[in-house]
Amino acid sequence: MNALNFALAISETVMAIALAPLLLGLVDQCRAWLQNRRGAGLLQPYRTLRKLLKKDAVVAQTASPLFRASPYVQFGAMALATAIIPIFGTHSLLATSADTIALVGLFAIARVFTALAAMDIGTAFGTLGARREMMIGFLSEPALLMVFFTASLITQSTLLPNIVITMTSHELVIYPSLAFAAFAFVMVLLAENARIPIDNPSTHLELTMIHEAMVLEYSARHLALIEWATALKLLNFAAIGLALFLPWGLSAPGDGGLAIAASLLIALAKLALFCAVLALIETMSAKLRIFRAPEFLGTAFLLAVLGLLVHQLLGS
Amino acid sequence: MALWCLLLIPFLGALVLGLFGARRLAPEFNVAFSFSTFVTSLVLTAQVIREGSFLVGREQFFVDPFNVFLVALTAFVGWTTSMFSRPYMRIEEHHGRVNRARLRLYHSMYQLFSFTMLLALLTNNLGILWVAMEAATLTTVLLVSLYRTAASIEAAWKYFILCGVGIAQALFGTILLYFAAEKVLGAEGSTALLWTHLNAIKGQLEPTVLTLAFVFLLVGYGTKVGLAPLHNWLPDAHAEGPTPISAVLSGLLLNVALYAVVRCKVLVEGATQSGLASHLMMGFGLLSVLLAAFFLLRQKDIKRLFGYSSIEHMGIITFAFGMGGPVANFAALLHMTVHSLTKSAIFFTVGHACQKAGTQVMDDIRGLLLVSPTVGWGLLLGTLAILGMPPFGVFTSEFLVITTAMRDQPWATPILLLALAVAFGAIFHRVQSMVFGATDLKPLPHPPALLPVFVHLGLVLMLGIYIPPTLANWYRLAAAMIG
Amino acid sequence: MSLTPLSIILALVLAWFAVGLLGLIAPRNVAWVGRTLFPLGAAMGLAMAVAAVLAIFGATETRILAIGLPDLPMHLRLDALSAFFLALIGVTTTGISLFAAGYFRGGDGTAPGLMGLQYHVFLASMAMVVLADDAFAFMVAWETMALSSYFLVTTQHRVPEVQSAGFLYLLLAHIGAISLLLCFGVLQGGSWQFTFDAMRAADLAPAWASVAFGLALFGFGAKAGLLPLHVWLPEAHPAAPSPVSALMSGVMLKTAIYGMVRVSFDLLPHTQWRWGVVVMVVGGLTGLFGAVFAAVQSDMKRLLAYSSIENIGLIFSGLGLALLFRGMGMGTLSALALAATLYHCLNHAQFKSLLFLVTGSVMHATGERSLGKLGGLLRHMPWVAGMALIGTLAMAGLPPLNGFVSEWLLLQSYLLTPSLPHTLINMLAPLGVAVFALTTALASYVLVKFFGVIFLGQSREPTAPPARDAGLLERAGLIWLAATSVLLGLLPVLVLRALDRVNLELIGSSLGERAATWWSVMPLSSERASYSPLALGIGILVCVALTFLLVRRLYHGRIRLCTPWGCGYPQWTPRMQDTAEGFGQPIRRVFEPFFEVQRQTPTAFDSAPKYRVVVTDRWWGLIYAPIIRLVQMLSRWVSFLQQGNISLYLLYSFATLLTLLAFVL
Amino acid sequence: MLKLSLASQLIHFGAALLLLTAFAMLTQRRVLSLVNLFAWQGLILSVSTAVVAYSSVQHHLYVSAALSLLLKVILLPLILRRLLKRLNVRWDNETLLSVPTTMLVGIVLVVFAFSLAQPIAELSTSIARSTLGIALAVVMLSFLMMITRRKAVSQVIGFLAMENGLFFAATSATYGMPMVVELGVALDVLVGTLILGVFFFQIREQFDSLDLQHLEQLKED
Repeated sequence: MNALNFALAISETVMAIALAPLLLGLVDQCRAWLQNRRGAGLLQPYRTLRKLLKKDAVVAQTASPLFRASPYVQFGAMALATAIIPIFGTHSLLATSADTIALVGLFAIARVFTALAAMDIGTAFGTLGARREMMIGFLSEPALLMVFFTASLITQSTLLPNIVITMTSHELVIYPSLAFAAFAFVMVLLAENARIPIDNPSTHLELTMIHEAMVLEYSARHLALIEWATALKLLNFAAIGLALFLPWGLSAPGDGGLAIAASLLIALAKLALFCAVLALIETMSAKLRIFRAPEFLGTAFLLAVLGLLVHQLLGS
Repeated sequence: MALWCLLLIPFLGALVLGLFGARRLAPEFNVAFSFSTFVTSLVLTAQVIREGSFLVGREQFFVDPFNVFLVALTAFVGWTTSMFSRPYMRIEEHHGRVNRARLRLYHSMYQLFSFTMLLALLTNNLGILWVAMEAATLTTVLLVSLYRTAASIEAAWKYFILCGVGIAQALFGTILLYFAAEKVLGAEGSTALLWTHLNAIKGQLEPTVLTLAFVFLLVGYGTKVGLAPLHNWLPDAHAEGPTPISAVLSGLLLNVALYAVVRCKVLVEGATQSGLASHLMMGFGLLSVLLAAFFLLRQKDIKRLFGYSSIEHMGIITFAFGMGGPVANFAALLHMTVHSLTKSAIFFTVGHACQKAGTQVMDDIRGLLLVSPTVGWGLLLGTLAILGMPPFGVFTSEFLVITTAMRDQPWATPILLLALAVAFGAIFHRVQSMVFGATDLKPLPHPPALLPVFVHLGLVLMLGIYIPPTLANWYRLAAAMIG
Repeated sequence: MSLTPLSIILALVLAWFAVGLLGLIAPRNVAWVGRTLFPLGAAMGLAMAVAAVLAIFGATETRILAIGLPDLPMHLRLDALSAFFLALIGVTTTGISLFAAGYFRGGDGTAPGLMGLQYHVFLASMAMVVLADDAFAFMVAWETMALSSYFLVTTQHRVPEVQSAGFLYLLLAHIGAISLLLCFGVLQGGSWQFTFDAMRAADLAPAWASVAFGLALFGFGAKAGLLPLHVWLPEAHPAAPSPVSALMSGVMLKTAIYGMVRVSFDLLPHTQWRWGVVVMVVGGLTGLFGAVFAAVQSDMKRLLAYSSIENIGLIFSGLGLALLFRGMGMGTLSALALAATLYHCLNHAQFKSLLFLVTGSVMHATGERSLGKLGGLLRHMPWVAGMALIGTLAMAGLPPLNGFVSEWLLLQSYLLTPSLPHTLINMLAPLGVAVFALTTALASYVLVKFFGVIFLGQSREPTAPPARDAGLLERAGLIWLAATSVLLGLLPVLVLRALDRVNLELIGSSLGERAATWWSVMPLSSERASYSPLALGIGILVCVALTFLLVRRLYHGRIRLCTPWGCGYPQWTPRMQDTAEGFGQPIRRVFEPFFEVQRQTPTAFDSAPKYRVVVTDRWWGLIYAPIIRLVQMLSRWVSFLQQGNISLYLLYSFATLLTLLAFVL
Repeated sequence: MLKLSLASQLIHFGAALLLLTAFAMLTQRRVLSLVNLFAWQGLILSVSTAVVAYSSVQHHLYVSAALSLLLKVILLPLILRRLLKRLNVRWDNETLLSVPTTMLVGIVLVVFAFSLAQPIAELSTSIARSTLGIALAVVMLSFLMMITRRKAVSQVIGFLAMENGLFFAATSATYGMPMVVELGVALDVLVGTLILGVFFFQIREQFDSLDLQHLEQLKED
């Protein structure tokens, strides 16, 4: 039983890591369809990764070991987060060693290392990117925490599997506080994953870029890791969102093979739906000026806090 | 016997130095006389500790723990000040501020001043007490005007007139006291002014008369203590006289004047039982503390600054004596001791600092720590001590005063603490900028005597963390005596 | 005298004194003072930590010394709370003293020997503060601590700013002390015994208890740097030599926390929940304020000073929570909040000292404190940078380091507030947790700025000679503190077991043995929340290592070095990197109303364009300036009394006489 | 009402004269006349002391009377006159308050002093008991004079007049203080006057005049 669970957890994580770029490809493809373009195909991210992994790396002379280590840390942190978050089942091995707060901490590790690496070379763009990333971070991080707390207050736990189990175990109740939290979460998700309206992952427009500015100096394997970590991050956020707000269909430890297969399919469907919605949002909104970003995130933060307050006021 | 010697030595000293004070070795003689006075006072103290209070000279002189403690303190500070004054006055002579003839006057008056203070402390006769206080004023007037500059003459004039008038009120008070006592004791044998007798029959004295008498006595001796608003002579006299004199004025004369007030308070409170005297003292004390604190903020002259600080501390002591009771009196006596020691130590350092800088204006004094670490550290530590920073003894007594005030007079506590905070800011800001910083001052022609400074501060430090049981018992006895 | 922990600790305190005095033998001899005495002091610190840890698990000890007031000899008491703080002092000072051994050199400031005396008196007085068991002993130790640290702050007294910083510090410390004195006066509650035992026994009316609590909050808040009494902190910390800043920020501020805990949990047995609300609100605001201000600083030590204010805010908000729970009679929850608070004290002591020491090394290497002139030191000072990175990550609250553990515990306690039976608090708690979260997030912003601007990028002053890495002793100090930061993060069980003793003593309830195992922390129940730092740490390491190995296997390209690309801009100088001001700019814009900003922007036609921005604290103008004006006005009025006219003076005497006569008539 | 003895009538008469001189001093602007008034005051004091001594058979009061005669009628006026001559002081040209105002204030003070002394005088056994109020009034008037005068010399005369008032109080309320005290007081007064005399010269040397307005440099600003 335990061995099975172990295998299941490992395979879930490995699968998620492998599938993450596909998610990115799907979003891009959906966007292209929505914009009446043909698009580069679902597998474009994999092609990009293969290309990058083939190339010789170019590293600035002024780079320090931190610069080179950072992509590994980013990827490692994201992969670990994937291992913690329930993708299609709540059988994560590390679930009890890191709760939602630690998850936020993990994301923060990735962010801090990205920002530090960006500052390492000492170019104007690198520091600019780092500054903007941290600006996003200092608002989105507490907002994310607040979202988690709303769920935690409802379920009396900060452990993601327990949240999911509690949410699904009783019959459908509409939590007004969760509605606020969901709104806030979507906004945080957009900001954290460098999507429109905060950032545009597909351009290098110097004055508006955030995430791209930080990785300007990276190439080849380092860049590949970073891109992959980005994809993983999107997957992680999607999985978190789905676990919090659409927790149904996740398999529990001890479920039979059929149930697991079903939950896998349900999870894939939910992720596809997520991609479509994300593409829709991105297509329908315009990019904000960089200094509107704090307002956007501030709104997200306040919404999340309101969610908490609403929970306190109305009770569960 | 020790008592006679105690009075005789400074008197003789005044005579001898009056004749030979212009000689080169006069400062050393001054030290020698002061030292023998101190030794004698120790003998007397030992005698009191051994035998308890006693009367001498047809009851005209009286020694009890209260005054013998002040006698010892006075003799000690008198001695250390004379040690300080030795190089200090030499440097003043070197700078041409005084000549030999003035030095003779200085030394002679210094001893005479000691004599008058000791007389005031030791006498049992309230009339003699008055005479001695007046005489102390007269001798110090001459000392304050020693430099014969416009400012020093002005200061001395104000000192003389204000204290003279003030003390005249005290005489009226004494007359009223005599008047009341004479009705009980009779005029024969002239015992009606002897404190011991008065104290014995204080319950029978006429309350109305004593109340009136106390008003006059308080205003009179209070002027000399420097209680606001009677204090106006004090900063001037402290600022313009030679620094050793500022040191003894602050450290000793104010104490002696306060001693007179307290002696009278004991009688009056005994007679009236109304607490009026206590309340008056508390009121004056608080007012002095408060006013002095705000005055401190505007000072430019360093000696004036510490003059006001003396007003503040006299206010605290007066307040404490006003509250009365074993703890408050204990605290007041302790505060008298530590204030005398600390303030005179400060004046010692201030004196040398001013000599180095050639000015008393604080804005022109900088970087004492660099030019002379001992002076700088002495001033800095002394200031911190006087501001009531632990582990120095001033904190100990202030702690006792404040905690007692919280119990007995809670309304007064915030005022007291506010004043202490303001005073802290005012004084420390000034002193810090004098002690710190860079400077181009030069060393002095004679090596300064800073041993007294550190001896005083060491004693104050000791009193801050450990009061020897003997001393504590002694204070307790005196405190009980004051009631 | 048997060899109890208390006697060992007392002996160590005396030994610190002695070490300090020994420095006066040859005050200018760096080898003697630095290489001999300071390491000796460090060893004593370690010994103290060991003795204190033993004492936490031992019985409470009391002793009466033969010094002090005649009626109130100094009482000492070593219980779990004081032992915990002694351990904190011991552990932290070990690192700081080691560093200081290499740091202090001859120079134009105070002689090293004298500084050694002040330093060790400072240490000894902090230990005595924690041991004191009566008001007098406490006040003496407390003020001695203020005084000795004041002297240490003003070491470089030739600099005018240092003077004013020192003055402000001592003034506020003194005002705080006055408030504490008043507080003790209220606490004794009519017994007029000033021992803490009497205060514990005193039965105060609730209103008086609140007054005492308010006074304590003011007094200890002034020392800790609570809003709005924080003004001295950003001045004094930069002025002091770095080991001293480390000591003040890392250790001395904690004595204020100790005092607060002692008064509010021990001396005031009947907690009122309203106190908790007040403390929580003040703490939360302080935290946010500190973080926001830290983000816009351009002096590295000021930045850290504001960050200390931030952490103090967090600690106080946790303390508020603990009081709140206690006031509501929820022992276990209160125990959790208190444990989290004290844990954060310990953590903050480690990483903040570490970072202050780092600034010391940086200043020694470059002579610069301004972030605008630093940069790229990672290449020249790998050791310092490495340790700084650990400190930075710890303070930014990243798992699995120590900052995260205590913040995690604090957040867990916040999540328990819905169980409180009070609507207002239930509404306040979400706001509290929001502010808390925002503050911690801002902290990572601040620390990215701190580390990035100093150690990463290129030197912003390219002409400066290359910096040298820290010496051996300095390195040892840094490593010690970094190691404690990591250990405290990975093995919270060590601390939580000790803190449970404190909880039992102060609150009467505890988290229990099950709350923390070697493997993981489960403060209340394993369903509710758990965190396993070891697992997470190993997980991160494994993931990163696996990634590394896999990429190595998959990847076949080589590495080429070239000039940075920078979007292909042809002209590129290190001065084009973000400055500290630039990095703080988003925060400045977002939190505009917090600041008073003076900006000097160039126009397009300036021949020598200059951009300058000065950010100042509004509190000064709001509170301090009016007070100063009021006092000055009063003193001006008072000085009208003294016009130099003798007739007037006589009139005063006369009027006094007549008034008094009329009064008694 | 009790019929007063001759002695007591005499003393009352002296007291009234004393009060009169005090008022006269308050209004007098010429410094030399002030000295004369002071001498007269001393004489009255000395005579009334002698009367008290005679009527109460207190022999030591004769000594007091003689002492005050010597000191206050002969020695001090002599010294003062000499000083004035040497210093060339004539007029105390301005007072702070106008003379009528000063008088008014003086009258108020007298009323105050009387009412203050009333309860005490009741207790007195001395034949001169009702004069205590007058003594207090003299003290207060002298105080007022010191406040209103601008010249150093007149201030000193005010001081000495105050001393007279005190002396009178001592003899009227009781039969004089113990001898040793009286001697001490007299010595102090004498030495004080001498020192003040020295001061006059120093002040003149420094400021070229005896105006007190020069002595207003030490103050807070």
